[in-house]
Amino acid sequence: MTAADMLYLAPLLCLVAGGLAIMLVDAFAPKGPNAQRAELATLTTVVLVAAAGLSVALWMKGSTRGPEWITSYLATDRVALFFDVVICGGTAFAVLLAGGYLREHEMERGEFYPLVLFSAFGAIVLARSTDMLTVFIGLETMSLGVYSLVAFRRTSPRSAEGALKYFLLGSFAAAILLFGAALLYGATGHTDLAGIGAAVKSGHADTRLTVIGLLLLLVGLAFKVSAVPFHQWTPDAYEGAITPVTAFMSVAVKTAAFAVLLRVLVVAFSDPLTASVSTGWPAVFAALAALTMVVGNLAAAVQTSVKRMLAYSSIAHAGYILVAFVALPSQGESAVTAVLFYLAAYTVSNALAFGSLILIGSRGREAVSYDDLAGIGRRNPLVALPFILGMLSLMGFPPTAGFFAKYYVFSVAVQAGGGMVWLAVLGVLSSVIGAYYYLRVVVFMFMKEPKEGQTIAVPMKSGYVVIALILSAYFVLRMGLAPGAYLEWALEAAKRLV
Amino acid sequence: MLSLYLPILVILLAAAGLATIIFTLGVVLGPKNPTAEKALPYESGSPSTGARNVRLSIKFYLTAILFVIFDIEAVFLYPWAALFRRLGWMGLVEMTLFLTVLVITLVYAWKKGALEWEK
Amino acid sequence: MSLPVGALPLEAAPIPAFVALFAPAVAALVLAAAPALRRRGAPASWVTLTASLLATAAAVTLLVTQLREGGSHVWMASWLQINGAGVGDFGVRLDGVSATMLLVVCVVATCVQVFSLGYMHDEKPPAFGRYFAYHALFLFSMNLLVLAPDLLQLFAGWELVGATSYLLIGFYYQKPSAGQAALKAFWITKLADMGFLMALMVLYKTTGTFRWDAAVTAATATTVSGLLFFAVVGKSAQFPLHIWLPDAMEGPTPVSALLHAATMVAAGVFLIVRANPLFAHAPATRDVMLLVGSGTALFAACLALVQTDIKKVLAYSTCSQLGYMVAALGAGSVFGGFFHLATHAFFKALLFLAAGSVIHAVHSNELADMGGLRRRMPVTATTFIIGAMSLAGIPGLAGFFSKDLVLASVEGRYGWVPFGALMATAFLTAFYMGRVVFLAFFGEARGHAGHAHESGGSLLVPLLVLTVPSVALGWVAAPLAHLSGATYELHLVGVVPILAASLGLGGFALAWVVYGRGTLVVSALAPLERLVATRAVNRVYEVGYRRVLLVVADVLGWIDRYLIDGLMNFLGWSAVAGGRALRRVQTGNAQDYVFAVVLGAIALAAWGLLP
Amino acid sequence: MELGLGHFIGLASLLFGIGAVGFLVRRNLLIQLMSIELMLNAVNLTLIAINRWMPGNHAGQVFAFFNIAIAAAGAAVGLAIVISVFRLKKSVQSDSVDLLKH
Repeated sequence: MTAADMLYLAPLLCLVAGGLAIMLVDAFAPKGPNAQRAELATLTTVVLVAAAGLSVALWMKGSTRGPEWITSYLATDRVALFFDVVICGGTAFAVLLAGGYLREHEMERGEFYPLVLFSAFGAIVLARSTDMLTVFIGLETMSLGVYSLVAFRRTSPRSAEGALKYFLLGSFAAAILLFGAALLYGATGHTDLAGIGAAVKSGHADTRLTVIGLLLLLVGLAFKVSAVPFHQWTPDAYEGAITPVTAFMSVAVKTAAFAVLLRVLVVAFSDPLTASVSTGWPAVFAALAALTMVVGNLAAAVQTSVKRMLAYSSIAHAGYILVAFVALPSQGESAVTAVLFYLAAYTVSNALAFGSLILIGSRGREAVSYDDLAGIGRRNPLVALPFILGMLSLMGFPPTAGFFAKYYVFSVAVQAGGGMVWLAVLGVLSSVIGAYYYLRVVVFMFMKEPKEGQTIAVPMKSGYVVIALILSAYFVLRMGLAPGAYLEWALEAAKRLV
Repeated sequence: MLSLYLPILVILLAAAGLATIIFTLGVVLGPKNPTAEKALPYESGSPSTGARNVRLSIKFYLTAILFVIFDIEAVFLYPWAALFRRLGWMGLVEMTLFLTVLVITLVYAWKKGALEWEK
Repeated sequence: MSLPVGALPLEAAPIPAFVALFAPAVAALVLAAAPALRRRGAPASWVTLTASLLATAAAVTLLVTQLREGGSHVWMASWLQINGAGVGDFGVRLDGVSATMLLVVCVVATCVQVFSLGYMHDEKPPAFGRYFAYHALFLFSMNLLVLAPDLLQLFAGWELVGATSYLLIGFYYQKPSAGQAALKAFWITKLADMGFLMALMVLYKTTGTFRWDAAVTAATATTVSGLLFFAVVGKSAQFPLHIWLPDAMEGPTPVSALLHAATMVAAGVFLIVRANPLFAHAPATRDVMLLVGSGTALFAACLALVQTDIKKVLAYSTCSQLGYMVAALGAGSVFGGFFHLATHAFFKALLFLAAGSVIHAVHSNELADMGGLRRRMPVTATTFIIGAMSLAGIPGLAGFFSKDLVLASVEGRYGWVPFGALMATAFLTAFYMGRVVFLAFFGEARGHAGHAHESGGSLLVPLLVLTVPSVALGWVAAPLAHLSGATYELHLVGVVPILAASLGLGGFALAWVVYGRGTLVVSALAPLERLVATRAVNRVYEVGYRRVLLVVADVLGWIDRYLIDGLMNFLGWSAVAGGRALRRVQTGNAQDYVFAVVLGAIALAAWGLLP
Repeated sequence: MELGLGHFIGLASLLFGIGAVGFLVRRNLLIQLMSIELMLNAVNLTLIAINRWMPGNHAGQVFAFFNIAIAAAGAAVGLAIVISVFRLKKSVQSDSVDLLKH
């Protein structure tokens, strides 16, 4: 254990140190209504960008083989670094949005930013974890922060309700996951994923305990990625939370959950028994993916609130990603690449969508439902533009990031052949429903007039939000027009994992 | 091969079923003979005073929670104390870092006024 | 960087190709980036028009080069590389087909834009500017599609034209029906596009490229071509996904002329022409195409008979003519389909623009509000009638030659059923066009028609320009065929052309009998008139027309409106109903959610673990 | 009868089941929180027992240590949320909150 070893943990340490520093800055900041507040959002963004920069530096240096005392708990490979960047990036978008939103809606309280940073830290621990212990620590560190963030608007019953439901169900699911981990430990004598994997492969593990442990583990993780039927907390928590937090949940939290699912399945359960297409987890995931895509899209189509629609749309997108998971055993690295690219593309697209929703509202006139969007496109076309781009990307329209993401996921399924093709067909058809409800946003913005007596949403003015929108729009287009480099990176990362 | 999995489902269902049965039995079979004495809250034998549903100040909650959190963190001091010599300087450095984090959170709670009883 | 076999680096591509592609793109970007310029209206139109003229000039240059040098060339650059191999390419492919198509698109687009200068003149400047910005975007997208060297780029253009179509159908967004129609068009074509997407995936899986000339097995060819044809059914408005096209007439009339008659809807046909190597290996798909195409042709022609809205007549007519093209391609006559595409682009654009000129004058789409317009609008009337005659296949005009080629290609297939259907369609086509001509331009003026005035110069010049190819394109069939590697022989004397011509003339005659009789004084037709006046013919007419033809059209119309449209609406409705049902599951009670988690876990255990 | 690992896992499963069913059937938020604690403690029992019978390393015990700390933090956040709900709703029944649905 040397100081040089610590370099491998630099992104994580950066987040913790930054979070603690911001806590102190906030604690010692002058109080009172007219006090000069520190720009905590800027500071937080700097910390996140620095953490992402450290990950990039580690990637460039090629030093991805950490010492054993680290790698037996936290991965230092390229997949880990890839997720570091995606999670830090997604969080940075959410923080920029919060910087504008909290000020506009007069709820700027300092604890927001440390909470976000610690949650992001938890997300990265989760994404990197190679041991059930770190899975649980990361999961809870992330979740506890997010529960508090959902409850952030203290005066709102909806906020409290969303947090309560999220907390109750999240704790329940975490307990299930933990029980699964304990049973796997009992079956194999190991808590580290590699050890579990080796034991399962060698056939020494107790099959019954292994299967039941795996099942409970999968239920816990399926809950976190909001796969149907474990999704019901999602729309309520997403709607209850303030919009920047919703954005954070839909990008960073979801990415981390998928990251750990990926690692658990690839490292610990890729043996022929549990990964057999007919009886193992791929069958379970096929059912989950099909249900998730259909239910997510159908439910999104009938929403009246845009925020809730986006919540269901995030469920539908989870379904698309799960399609790639089913192809994991047969397609290996190209399936992993598809997942990585999808998560990156989804992060920027969703940041754009939620950012636009935030930009459209101002204090007392927040835009939540479709009706609130009526006519905004004609009153203020510039504000509507990023929203359209976000919707197109979520819809999977070329040449946006979302198109290629969807394309790779479904083509992995087609390449896997057999019953997977039907899953791809189902995904493609259900995504047509997506065209309907995403376009409704555009229809309302340009083709409807506000009803009589309705409060009219007025766009806010915020440099933070504009920066977040410009950056995410850039990446949506960049990844759509020239996804080559991003795919190369994802492939580079995927190669080491499989 | 597949019949191997059947017991697992049986165990799952049995555990849930047994738990349900225990609950149900408690409700159904338990003799219900409520008296005024029995309905009183149990306070270690001494007669209870005051109303049962007295409102306690929210400050108790905050203090109690802060206590629990910092108290539980002490759990991690025990293994270190037990292996103090074997862990050596590195252990000391790690513990110092751990305690620094705790101190920072304590300072935060303090500055935010969470420790003040009267505000 | 490795390019596909036989491709040259993109930098070496001829400059006119870049001009054709990027002049409209630059115009669209300028108009998007400079809202002040766009909102002033007129300057925006000049930006777009300049770009279109440049593109047209470039297209002419390219076609001339192609005529002189021939052959087919591909220039490419990879923008998407995986493991060092180019996967996504951007490039230009120039051969007889793309050069011809490029010129058709550019000429029609320019004419339509000039026409729009006058037609959209009363729009407010910001709307006017927006309209022309969309047009620039459309021209770029369409050229991107036409010049595409592989299916991926073609798909990009395909989606982009779909998006511009959505924007332009919904141009009058104040009208709820326009918004509805735009959404419906987008939704249905999007559904069909998924076939394209699946085709791309399957093609890439089996061949590792997106090229239509990649070596494929028969099974792959059938799958890919079948999926592509599904996309074509949506885009080119074939039965049963044709239902969006009549609704799309909510857009401005010049838009209908450009997108929903001449170019965009023909993109599907163009796709089949391009991907012919794939389709050639898939006889099963071609058989389906033959049947769907000829069926759509007859079906849509029947529906065109009873429309009262002049644009709807033309819309159904477009479906019908696209059916001709698809049938020809299904029969294996690539040049037949492509040639009919080219002639149809000109005469249908002409018809739509002339109809636009009429609508501009009488402020109504309804045939009931027209009549007698040939005296008040002589130029419009003349050009419309020429277009109608070309469409009806009157000998000597462009439509005659291409229709003849289509009919000849399906001769004898499937026990002559497709041939019979197309022949019947030829008759019906002449009849319903005759009906429009006689109702709108002859007889007594009704409604505003009495006060109509001939349109101004910017509306008439494009009509006159388009009249030229509508008349004369047929005579250059041979060089065009040579360009695309086919041979064409003019055969005026033969059973098919004579039959087709007489059916066309017969259709006109019947229309005159039904709708024009008594008002048209042409001495040559007087004996015929006397004949018609006899009782026997009256009976035949009564039974044949009123009882059979109109009833059939009404029944088909009912099926179209309630069954086909209803089926689509039902699909949409059931999605919404499913969503509603799901909403009820979301009770808002946290404990119900936990129950779902537990039940889900048990269900997963059962699904994954039990046999 | 020898006391074996199976008995411990059986007992832990039963405790876990009681916690889960309690969570499902009780409407009082505080009791639901307690049920979750019971479930977590069932897991701790499993971990410790397994570690006793498989003494290859101390993974199980370490795991249990962390569980305790995390459970305490979880309870703190949970109680805070319950209090915030109580302030706004004047109720600690889990079915009293259903503003967000459909």
